[in-house]
This record gives sequence, C-alpha cells and structure tokens, in this order.
Amino acid sequence: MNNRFIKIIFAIVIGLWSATLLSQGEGIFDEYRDMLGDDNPAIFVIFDGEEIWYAPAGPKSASLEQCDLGLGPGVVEGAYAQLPRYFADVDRVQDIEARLEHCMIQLQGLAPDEVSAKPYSLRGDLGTQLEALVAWIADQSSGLAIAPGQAHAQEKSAYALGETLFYYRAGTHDFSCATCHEQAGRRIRLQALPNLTTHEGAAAAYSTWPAYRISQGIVRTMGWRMRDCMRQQRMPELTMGSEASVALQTYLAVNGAGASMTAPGLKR
Amino acid sequence: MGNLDPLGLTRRGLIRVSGALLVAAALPQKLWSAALRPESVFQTTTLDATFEALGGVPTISEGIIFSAPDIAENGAVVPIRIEVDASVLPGVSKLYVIVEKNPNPVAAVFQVPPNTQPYAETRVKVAQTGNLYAVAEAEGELYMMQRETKVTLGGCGG
Amino acid sequence: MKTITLLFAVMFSNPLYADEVYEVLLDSMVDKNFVTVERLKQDELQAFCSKPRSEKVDEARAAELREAALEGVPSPPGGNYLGDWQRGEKVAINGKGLQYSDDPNAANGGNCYACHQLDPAEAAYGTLGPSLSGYGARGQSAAMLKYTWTKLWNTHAYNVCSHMPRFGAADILTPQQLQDVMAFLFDPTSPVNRSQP
Amino acid sequence: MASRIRIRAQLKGDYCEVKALMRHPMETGMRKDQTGASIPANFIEDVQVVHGDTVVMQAYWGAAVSANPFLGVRFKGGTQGDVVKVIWRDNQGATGTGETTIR
Repeated sequence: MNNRFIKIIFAIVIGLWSATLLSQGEGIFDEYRDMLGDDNPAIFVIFDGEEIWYAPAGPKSASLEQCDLGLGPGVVEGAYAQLPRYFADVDRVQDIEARLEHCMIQLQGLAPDEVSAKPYSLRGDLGTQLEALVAWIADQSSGLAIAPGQAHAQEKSAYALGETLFYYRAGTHDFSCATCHEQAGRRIRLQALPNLTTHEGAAAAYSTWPAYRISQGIVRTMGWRMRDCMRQQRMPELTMGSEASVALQTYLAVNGAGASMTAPGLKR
Repeated sequence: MGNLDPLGLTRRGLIRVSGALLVAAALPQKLWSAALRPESVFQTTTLDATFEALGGVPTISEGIIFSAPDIAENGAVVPIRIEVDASVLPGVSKLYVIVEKNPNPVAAVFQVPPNTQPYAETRVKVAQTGNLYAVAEAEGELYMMQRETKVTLGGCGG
Repeated sequence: MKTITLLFAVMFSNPLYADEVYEVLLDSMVDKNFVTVERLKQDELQAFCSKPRSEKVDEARAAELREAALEGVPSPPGGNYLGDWQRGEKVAINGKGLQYSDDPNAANGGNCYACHQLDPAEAAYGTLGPSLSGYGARGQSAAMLKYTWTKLWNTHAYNVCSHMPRFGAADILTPQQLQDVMAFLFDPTSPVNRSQP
Repeated sequence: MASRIRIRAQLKGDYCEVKALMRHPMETGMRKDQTGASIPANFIEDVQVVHGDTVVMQAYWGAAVSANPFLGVRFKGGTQGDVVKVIWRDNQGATGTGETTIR
C-alpha cells in the first residue's frame, strides 16, 4: 500500500515543481539576454534626443531649453522620474509626451495637429523626434527613484481613474489590462507578464520603458506601450498624452514608486 | 578542393585576385575592401548551394566554439559568437556565419588577418527555428560547427 | 479635455462612475481603420466583470448572467461537434483578427496558444489558462462535447467573469472554426493528444 | 548627426577586444512599410576594424545581420592609447566611421 502512497506524493511534488517552472517564463531567455550583453542601440537615440532638445525649431525657431518638465524651465535631470504630474499652466496631469507636445506648441509655435500628426514611428521608420526626446529625457532620470506626483487632487484622481481603466473590460474580446497583468508568473506564449497590481511587477515594467525594441529597431515610449496594448485588446486607437493614457501610466508609476528608473531598457 | 582559392573563384581568378591584393594594399582601406566582397557567397539560397560556393561541405571540428542561444526571444536579433581554439584548428583565415533557413543562408563573412584571433561576435536575423553554422576556413580546408536556435512567435501572437 | 476631479474613493461597480470612465475613454481614443469607439461601450456582462478576480460578485446577478449566457449557446451546425483538427490547429496558432492592424476580410484567429498549452511539443504556449494537452483523454461523451462547445461559445455559461473571450457569442470565430478547434482538442490523432515529447 | 558608431577597445590578457555598435537600419529590401510600399534594401556590406594603419578585421555582411549591428573582434599587438578605427560601407554607398583609443 505505501509504495502507491509514495508514488502519489512523488507525482504531486513533480506536478508542483513543473508548475512553478512552467509559470516562470522569465528564465527561458536568460542565455539569450546574457549574450546580448549591455550593448543597447538606444544609445544612438539618446544622442539624437539631446541634439533635438537644443536645436531651434518651428515658426519661432526656438529650442526646447525653456520647456518646464515639472522641475523648472530647462531642468531635465530627474524630471522623467517624477512624471506624470499636475501642471498648473495647463491645469492637467500630463505625461512626458503630452508635456513635450505642449512645449513644442508654446515655445516653438508648432500647430497642435502638426505636433501630434505622427506621434510614433511606423514600420520602416528610424524613430520620431518625440521618441528620441523621450529616450534622452528618460536617460536623464536613470538610477533615480520613480516618484510621480500624488499631492494634487487631480493626481489622485488620475491614479483612481487609471486603476478603474485597468479593470475596464470591453471590446470584442472582453479584455482589460487585468486579463493579462493581474496575476504573478503568467505569460502569453513565452512573453512573461508582470503583475502590474503589485509593486515589483509595476516597478519592473515602468522602470524599463522607454525601451529599445529589438524586434523593431526603435526606441518605444510608455505611451506607445499603452497604445499598442489597447490595439491588441481589440480596442480603438489610444491618443498619445490623452487622459486615459496618462491615468494608466499614473497607476503604474504610483504602484512602482520608489524603484529606480533604468530606462531606456532593452525589450523583445 | 585544393585548387579552389579562398574566394571560391577559378584558378585563373586566383592569380587575378592575388594581384589585386598587392595593389589593394596601397589603396585606402575603404576602396580595397569594396573590390573584394565575395558576392557569389551572398547569393546562394540553399545550404547545399552555399557549401558549394564556399568550396565543399565542411567537416565538423571541435576546435570551433560556436555560441548561439538555444531559444531566441526574437528572430530579428540573435547574438552569436565564434571562437576557434587555435591549438585544435590552427591557421584559420576566414569565418562564415550561416543561417540555414534564411532566404540567403550566408549572413556574414569575416576575413581574419594573421595577427587577429580567429574570433567574431555579431547579431544576426534568423527567419525561423533551424540550424546555424559557423564555418572556418584553415589552410584551404573547410570546417564547421552547428547549433540549433529556436525562434518563437513572440508577444501576444497578434 | 474634461478633467475628472470628482473621482476620489473608487467604487468598481458603481454604474454612475462607470459612465464617467466611458466618457474619458471616448475623449482619449479615436476610430482606427475598421475599429470604432463603439467597442468602448460595455455590455452588462463586461460592466459586471470589470473588477479584480479576487472581488466577490453579487451571486444572484451572476446566476442570471450565467443563465442568459447558457441559453444563448446554439447547438453546432448539423449537430456535429467535431470538424477538421488540421484547420483547428491553424485557428489555435493564429493570433490575428479584429485588431485595427488586421485585415478585416481575413478569417479571425483564436490565438489559443497565447494562453494555453496544447501540443506538448510546442514550447511557445501561454499560462494564463490551464494546459489543454491530452484533452482528448476526457473522451467524447455527449456531455463532454456539449460542455466544451458551450465553454468555447460563451465561457460565462459556466464561469461568469472568466477572462476567456466569448469566441462564439462575440462572433470572433465562426461555427465551422469552432468545430475545427473542437477536433483539434478531441481527435486522438491531433498533436494535442500525442504523448509528452 | 550624432556619432554613428559606438566603439569600446579593451586590453584583455594578450589581446585587445573591440566591441562596436553601429547605427544602421540593415533593411533587407523584403520589408514593406505601413502604406505597403516596399522599403529598399539598405544594409552594411563591409566593415573594417583598423589598428593604427593595419586592418585587423575585414568583414563582409549580408542583409541578415541585425539592425543597429554589433561586431566583436579580438586582435593582438594593441597597447593602451593606440587608436582603433571602425569603418563601414553600405550597399547604397553611404559610409560610417568611428574611433576610440585602447583602454
């Protein structure tokens, strides 16, 4: 009798062990990531972003040096880590892209639809100016703790809205962000999915965007990440810097607050 | 195999090529290299045709330490590293990176001058799961090592 | 850009509140190709299930939704549950369909591999859903066929607020595609039912 | 235009290891852009690593080398402070150069 008993225990142990292995999708690509090493082509995009920041442009042929990213006009170091945050001059919570668009319109005199005409690179592009700017600005917060604004009432309501959006199920497939990002150790195919409702999961995700995507050869921003996830959820197109996009990013930033920014990262 | 010169040209081509090498030494590096790109090697579309263009089917050699990930997160960027143990396989003058199931299997050719280690590291596109080959040419003979890399459909599959 | 300043304590299932979220989404999204903002409007089930998995639901309401889902499930064309497993495998692998980046005229995929293990030899499978390897071992009793068909058609007929799409009820897959997926699961010769690699 | 090659050259034991990262799209010519128009082939065809005035590596590449390509090379005879250059030429005739000193 008891060797049958042992066989059962053995089967359970194997079951548990393989279950944990199966659910830890991350380990599968360790060898691949090690061989890639730390040579991240984002370095080139960071150089470009810096050049664009200082280059006069637009009808007013002004640079972006007077742009206030939240720490005062022209202060870039550490600014990304404290976004999204409330800006009194526009009476709204903004992410990096919404804020840069604002500066391009105010300081450089560019028309709103001109600035937002092509927010993200399309297949075959080498990267937009906004993506390069965000890459450099995020790099200027590398190593600093994520600390989004949460003092202002609108910052709190952005978080609350972001959390509700996170669970909002709609569209042909009834998906929400939570469908894929609410549990630990899960993956889609071999793509590990951070649990964004926890500090570790949100920190792992929020701290590594913007990121160079090896599959596209382009640095992609967190705003793009929100939009592309919505696309795969079978939702309509999420507008860059929109209230829903900013709220979702606020939800992630607050959940991940305290962790160090390590962007631009390197992603599939 | 012996009479085929390293660039896979005919014997007559060999004389013309070695002549070019002498002249080339005086040219600025850029022009010199353009003249000598082994175009035929990059045109082949099957593994057999590729080995033929190289000069024959290489023999397996343990001297070639060929590193490639068992599974690649994305086929667009697959890191590979070729390191030849000169004590086992001396006199390597050329290294090839071959991706069997790519439209054109030869991804890269490395001409290794005498004072340079028989070593090369780069990143290649792998169209689909399949074999990768590191081929080394030493004293007119061809050797190889093979690795299989699995390329998966990444992301949400859409 | 309307500013929502009234939101403080969040009540997930507060219908009034849900409308404001809908307004923000309408403000924040635009139609793209064949996908319109119409998709943002929640039906009763979506609104009811827009909550963390851990949050308990109003059982009575859940029972009503389960009943309604069950009632809506048609029997398969010609009464046969099983189609062609080779076609079913393609449906399981295909992750496209109904995204604004997809061709609206192409057949939709089921993307089953995104969340489930199926053919044990295929390493690129997801773990959001349970493994379905060896599903055929459950046998092809009328009850088992009906359960699986119903589960695929509208998972909420059994498990209200499951995160699997309503492949039949939401017109993602055609009845024929669903018969093929059923074959892929049940047919003994299907790779799903091969022994472990 | 910001520098298009990032090079690191480090002495390691009896050889110098050069790691170069080059900014280039490496288009195969088989891809289509968003509007469906095909993107013309544009890839680095040859790369040289030059130490002083000797070529320490001559590489010929096809379109299957990844975008923003990486090259790792090891050669003997380099000493600290020597100049190491990397030069590439692509199928459209564009060139890129970069240099560093051995650490």
